[in-house]
Amino acid sequence: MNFEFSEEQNMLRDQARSFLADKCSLRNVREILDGDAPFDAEAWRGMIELGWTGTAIPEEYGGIGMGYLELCVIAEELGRSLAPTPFSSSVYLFAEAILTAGSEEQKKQYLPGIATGATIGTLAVFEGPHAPSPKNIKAKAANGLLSGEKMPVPDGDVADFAVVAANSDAGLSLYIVDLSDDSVTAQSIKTLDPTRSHAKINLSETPGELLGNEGDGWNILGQVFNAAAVLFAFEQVGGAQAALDMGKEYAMTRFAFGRPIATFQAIKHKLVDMYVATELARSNCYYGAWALDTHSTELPIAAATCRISATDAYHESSKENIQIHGGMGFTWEFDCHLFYRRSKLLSVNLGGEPRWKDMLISRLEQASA
Amino acid sequence: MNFEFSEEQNMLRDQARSFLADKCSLRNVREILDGDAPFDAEAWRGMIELGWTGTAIPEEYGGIGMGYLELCVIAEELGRSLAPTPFSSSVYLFAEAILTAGSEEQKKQYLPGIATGATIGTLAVFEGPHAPSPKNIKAKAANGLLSGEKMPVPDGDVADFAVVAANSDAGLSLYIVDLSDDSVTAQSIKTLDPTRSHAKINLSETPGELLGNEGDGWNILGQVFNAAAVLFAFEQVGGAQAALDMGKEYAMTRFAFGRPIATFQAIKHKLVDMYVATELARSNCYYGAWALDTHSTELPIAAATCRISATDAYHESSKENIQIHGGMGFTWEFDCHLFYRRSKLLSVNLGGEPRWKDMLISRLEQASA
Amino acid sequence: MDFNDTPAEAEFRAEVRTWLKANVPHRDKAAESEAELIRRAKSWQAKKADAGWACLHWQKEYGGRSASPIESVIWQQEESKYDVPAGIFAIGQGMCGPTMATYATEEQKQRYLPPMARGDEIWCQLFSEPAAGSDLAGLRTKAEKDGDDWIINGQKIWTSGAHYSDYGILVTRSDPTVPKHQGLTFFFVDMKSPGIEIKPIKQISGASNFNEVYFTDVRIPDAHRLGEVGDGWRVSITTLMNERLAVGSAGGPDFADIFRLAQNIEINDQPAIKDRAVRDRLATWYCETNGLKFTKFRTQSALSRGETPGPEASIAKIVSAKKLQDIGSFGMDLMELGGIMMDENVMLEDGMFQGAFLGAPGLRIAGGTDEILRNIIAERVLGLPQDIRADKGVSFNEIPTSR
Amino acid sequence: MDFNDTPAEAEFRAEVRTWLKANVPHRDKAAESEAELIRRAKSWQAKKADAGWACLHWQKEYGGRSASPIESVIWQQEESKYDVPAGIFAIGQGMCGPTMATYATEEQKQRYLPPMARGDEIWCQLFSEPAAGSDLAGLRTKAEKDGDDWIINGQKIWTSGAHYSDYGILVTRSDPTVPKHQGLTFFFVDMKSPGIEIKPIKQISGASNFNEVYFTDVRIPDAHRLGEVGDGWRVSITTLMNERLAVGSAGGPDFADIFRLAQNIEINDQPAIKDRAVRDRLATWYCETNGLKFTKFRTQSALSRGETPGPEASIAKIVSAKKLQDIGSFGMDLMELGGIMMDENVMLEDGMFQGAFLGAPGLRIAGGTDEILRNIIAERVLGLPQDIRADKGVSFNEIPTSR
Repeated sequence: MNFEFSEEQNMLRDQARSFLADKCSLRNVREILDGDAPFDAEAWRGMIELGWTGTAIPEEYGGIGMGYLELCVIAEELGRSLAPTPFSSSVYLFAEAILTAGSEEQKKQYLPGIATGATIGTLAVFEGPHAPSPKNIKAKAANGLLSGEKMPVPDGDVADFAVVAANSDAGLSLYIVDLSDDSVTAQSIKTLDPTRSHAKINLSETPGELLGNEGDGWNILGQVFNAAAVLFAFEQVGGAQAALDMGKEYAMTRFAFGRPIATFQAIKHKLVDMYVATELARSNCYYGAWALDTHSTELPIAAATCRISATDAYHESSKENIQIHGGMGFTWEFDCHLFYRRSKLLSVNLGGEPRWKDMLISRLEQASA
Repeated sequence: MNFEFSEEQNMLRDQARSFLADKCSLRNVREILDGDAPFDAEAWRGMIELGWTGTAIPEEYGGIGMGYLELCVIAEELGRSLAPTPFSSSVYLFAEAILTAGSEEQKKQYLPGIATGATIGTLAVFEGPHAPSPKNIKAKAANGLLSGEKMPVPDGDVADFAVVAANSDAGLSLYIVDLSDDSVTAQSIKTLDPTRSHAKINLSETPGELLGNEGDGWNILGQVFNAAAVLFAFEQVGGAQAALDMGKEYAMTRFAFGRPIATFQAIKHKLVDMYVATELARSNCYYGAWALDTHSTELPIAAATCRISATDAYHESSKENIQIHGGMGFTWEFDCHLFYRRSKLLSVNLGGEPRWKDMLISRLEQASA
Repeated sequence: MDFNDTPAEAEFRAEVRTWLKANVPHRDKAAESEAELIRRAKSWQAKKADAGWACLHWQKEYGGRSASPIESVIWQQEESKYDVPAGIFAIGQGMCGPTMATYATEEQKQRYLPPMARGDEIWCQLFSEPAAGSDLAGLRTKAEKDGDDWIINGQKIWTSGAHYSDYGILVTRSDPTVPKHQGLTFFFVDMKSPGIEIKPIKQISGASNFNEVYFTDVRIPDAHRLGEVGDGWRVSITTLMNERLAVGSAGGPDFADIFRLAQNIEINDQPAIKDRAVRDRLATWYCETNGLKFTKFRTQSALSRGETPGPEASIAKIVSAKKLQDIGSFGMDLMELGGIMMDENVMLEDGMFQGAFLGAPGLRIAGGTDEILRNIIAERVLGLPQDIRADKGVSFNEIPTSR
Repeated sequence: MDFNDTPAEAEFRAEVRTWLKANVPHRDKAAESEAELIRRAKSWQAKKADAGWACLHWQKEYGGRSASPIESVIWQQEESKYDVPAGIFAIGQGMCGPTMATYATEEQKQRYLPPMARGDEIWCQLFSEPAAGSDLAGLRTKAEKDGDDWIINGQKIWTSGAHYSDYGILVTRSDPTVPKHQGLTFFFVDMKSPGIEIKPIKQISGASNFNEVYFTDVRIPDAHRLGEVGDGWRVSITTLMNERLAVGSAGGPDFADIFRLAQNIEINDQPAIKDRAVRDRLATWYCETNGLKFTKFRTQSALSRGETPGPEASIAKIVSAKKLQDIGSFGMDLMELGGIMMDENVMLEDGMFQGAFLGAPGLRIAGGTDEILRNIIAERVLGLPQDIRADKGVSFNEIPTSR
């Protein structure tokens, strides 16, 4: 039984943590929150230099081909630090889509740019405030030209390429789109989590290159979302742990009624509940990492499991961290809300928890059939 | 605004409480728990003498015609005292069914016996461990003869008459059955709550008298269940309050670590949560009582609301009362389990909470359409 | 048991309705500045006061109507049906007023209460401090006697409306050498006094409903002391009791809003309201919403009978703040990634779900945290004993404040 | 990261499998008396011991195998695949054994440990008392020195297996005049001693897994004392640490069972599993079940690396006891009124949901209540400070025990 990360992987974690503590502290996150920049360019450059963007991309496509376990380690640290960079859009979403469904040529064309950080990619699926489905996606594709409105698109205002979901005659399909095309407009939109950039993208007869088989888009998205769910779940666990640590620290130093508030059972047991949720999520994440890394047939189940439990843990932990901080907790000045905002973003970015729970049971039904 | 019981109703409550404390204490309940008697005959006789069985039955049918508010007051006290009698079967179920769908003749024939306590009635709908529906009810009726197996039937082993749900050619219909007929066998069955008697009843070509229109059975049952839901909700609130009081009392007298356990926030806040749930349920019950008493069109919504919230309150309160009692809480000797058992019985006896929640939303959809 | 007014109540309600119908000013919906809001609020309040509809249950001689509690409730019910400015006088009239009425001199009451009732002067409450929130009696703002004056130094926080207030009620520590509840002294203070500095606090919702208030050598005449020297805790309790009565349910999306959203949004290509998991949650919220509504009715019935309702009102805040947070969060879950959009042109329902998600954490804390309210219900309603007190009988300046 | 054994572990596992396959006795499923169960358990334990498979991680000289912790885990995993009698030695071998190993004399260890390992002698643990449950150190069973003996008077409770045990470990109060943790003394005792009376306790599930044990002038030689006089608390901690390691997840219906029930039962005329509200709950339980399973794998990985796992195992009990209660309750909700039937012929799934509903309350309490376990996790895992102690430094006989 070896259900832990290896020594090398833990070394990578230490490096990542110390890099992020240095270059991507909560001070940096606040600069993005309060400023106009869509992401932290310096931190992003640093990550590229460390080769993180190429972690799980095979060497033949310009990556360093370490593997998914290493990417999970990095994801957890990115989540802990709330890194305001387009990492997830480019690496978990765009690169995964290309790796999942791309032709050899497409992989050669698009992955090296992602791996080296020369280009940023993203995935454009959602079309406003509702759950997307093959039926209700309005973006259209005909003769290799795409038209429609996508929002919010994560990092849509800074990405060079996007994989776009659109309906063609054959059904929902995916297309690679060059966002620098004149027919594209991208407009930043205000969201609940200003530390991560999102845009509204308009396509108007925009050239798109088919990714995977026509009509196979929903199926491919499902696969991409499974991989991304594991990676985002590590970000969620990293965030949940950071919020727990923050709450714990505050509870031990804040005094009321002549004693640290951590001595009150209401606070103490709240912290334990946050810890328990986070540990369960972490264990499920390990399962997800194993399934992702070994290309296990259990991945669809493992991905849903770790997403649901990490979503729950981060929500509880970030929400109750505010509560532990009392009045200061709901001020802009304290950092509690940064985790609370990010927690909500990550709980809906691949579809909401209600839908993931439904999918989990469907997958278990299939597995038991 | 007069959203409280009247002075007279509160006097009735005081009388009821003192009668029950005297004739139907938890000691009496335990005798039924541990013994063979299906119910407490002496307490039952006392209730009859006080006229409780005729509270809401109009005078022309032999009742005392006080009304539903008075019946709600009595129900709350019955719930608080865990009264082991066939009151609810006879009064909330059988009498309500006759009042709802009976012909003038049927009312004259059956209600006086219920009102005076000369006869006991019940309602036989369920057919084993699953949710009943017009489709899956197997009991059959043809030419006025009924065949099938009903279980569990509350007080089916002591009742004289039952309203039985059975499918005829016209669909689900209700029939009044004389349980003393030779074609009927009734066998007591062991249940989670031995303080209330339940039976398996077999009908074999048993004569049944149609109640209401043929094929209208499910609809009538819905109406009967709405009225019964309000009355049982008062029993549930009574029980929830009793369990809360019991937990509070214990927490104030039990010492650990040199102090009453009620001083620990874990216990204190648990009691508050029990209290909050019980108060919300009580307020919803008042709404239910008002709707029942005024024959309001809001009754279907009010009934579902008070049932759901009373079910929740009693479950929480009876469950956490055990927890507050620690080791003693899960012994047979302490009374905690009596409330816990009753709470579960009352949460499923008119169908489970999941189905009531569904019905509530359906009714709200209709109301908003 | 009914929802009806008594004949006397019905008559009163009719009078209220008639007056309101004739007098509520027209308003165009355009957003307005805070200054404009205050002007409009003062104008409405003055109009009410002049007609005898301000602070109904206050005595007539202090600007009220000497009305019964149930009449106050009826007024509130009727007034709340109109879009009239509210809120900026709530703390003054709800908390400062009763405190002044109990502890000020007759002259002071005549001087300060009528303009407070009429809205000519706005009041705020200066209680909480950075190190004294849930543990209010741990406050450290210093009051030192200097001749006939007191010199105040320290910092208050979470003061709503400090920047537009004319007066404030203030609790200070006048003696740090005695146990904490015994060394407090209570004042009212002119908010324009030299040495008072006010800074807004930005909340996570982006709004700034609260302030920090700094006191540097602020002078208060001893005549503005309320209660005896060292008896400030008892005076504070008067104020806080009234706070708890004033605490209502949370604003923001409620059952009706999430019900409407669920009818209008799809999940798996059918209206979300058809999804049983969604129905399950909606049912729970409906029962809570309704339970609170009818609990309020019960309280009003008690008022109607002339009884004083207890701190049971705390239930409303505990339940509704959590519900608000859950509804906000779940609303966004239904909207999926699009739920994070807070762009006016594309968000649903004016962004009320996002607003609830960001605003609810504050509601769970302001006016007593969930945890403190549970303590209050436990002790005042259920009669449970207090927690062990580490600071009991200890001189304030010897109470541990860090490790 | 993988689920595989190391080569050495795989080899060991193969050896275990081979032996078990050859030696597990056949058993017909008929219900059996307690006496029969004990006979069968003793026989299987003796067989294991004779082949070197008893108490694997104990030293060989005391009846064990001197195996590594991970080897013990592998043994347990493999043995648990068979329907062999278990449980009656768990307290002795899991808690009494390690305590004896730490505190008994060499001679005593040689006398008592091998028969304990072989199951020839059964041990029980005499700790809790009616007034000392969560607050174990508040126990009052009196030990008074009388020559070379001690005289014991008092009452213990929650003693599993007291009636079939040969020996027990016992903690007593030898000095009530010093603070509570300082006046305890620890013994082992012959359960057949005169003056010991044992009464079964009936639980709400109807089972009687525990006893009350009364001590009336029971004599224990001083030589059977474990640890110094007054040092009983420290000895108890050794025992309790081992209890926490021994605490596993709850038995009874788990995700797979409620999943199966939901597939087989209908709600609104379709399988319950198709109901989204049911799916929602099932998903939550699956994630918890899986989370606990993989947490256990992480613990085993730590064992495999030779590390000692911490009290994180307490998580399992908190989560699984609550889950068990919820699943039991929800299973009955799906069965509606028929869910209350506990009649063998008509109940579903052997009544496991009803059993869970009645058994789970005990699981939330026995071996540490949910609340005590949260304190333990808070203090030992998260490093949070202890609650204020009302009884700190107070002589035991002056600690308040009632109002």
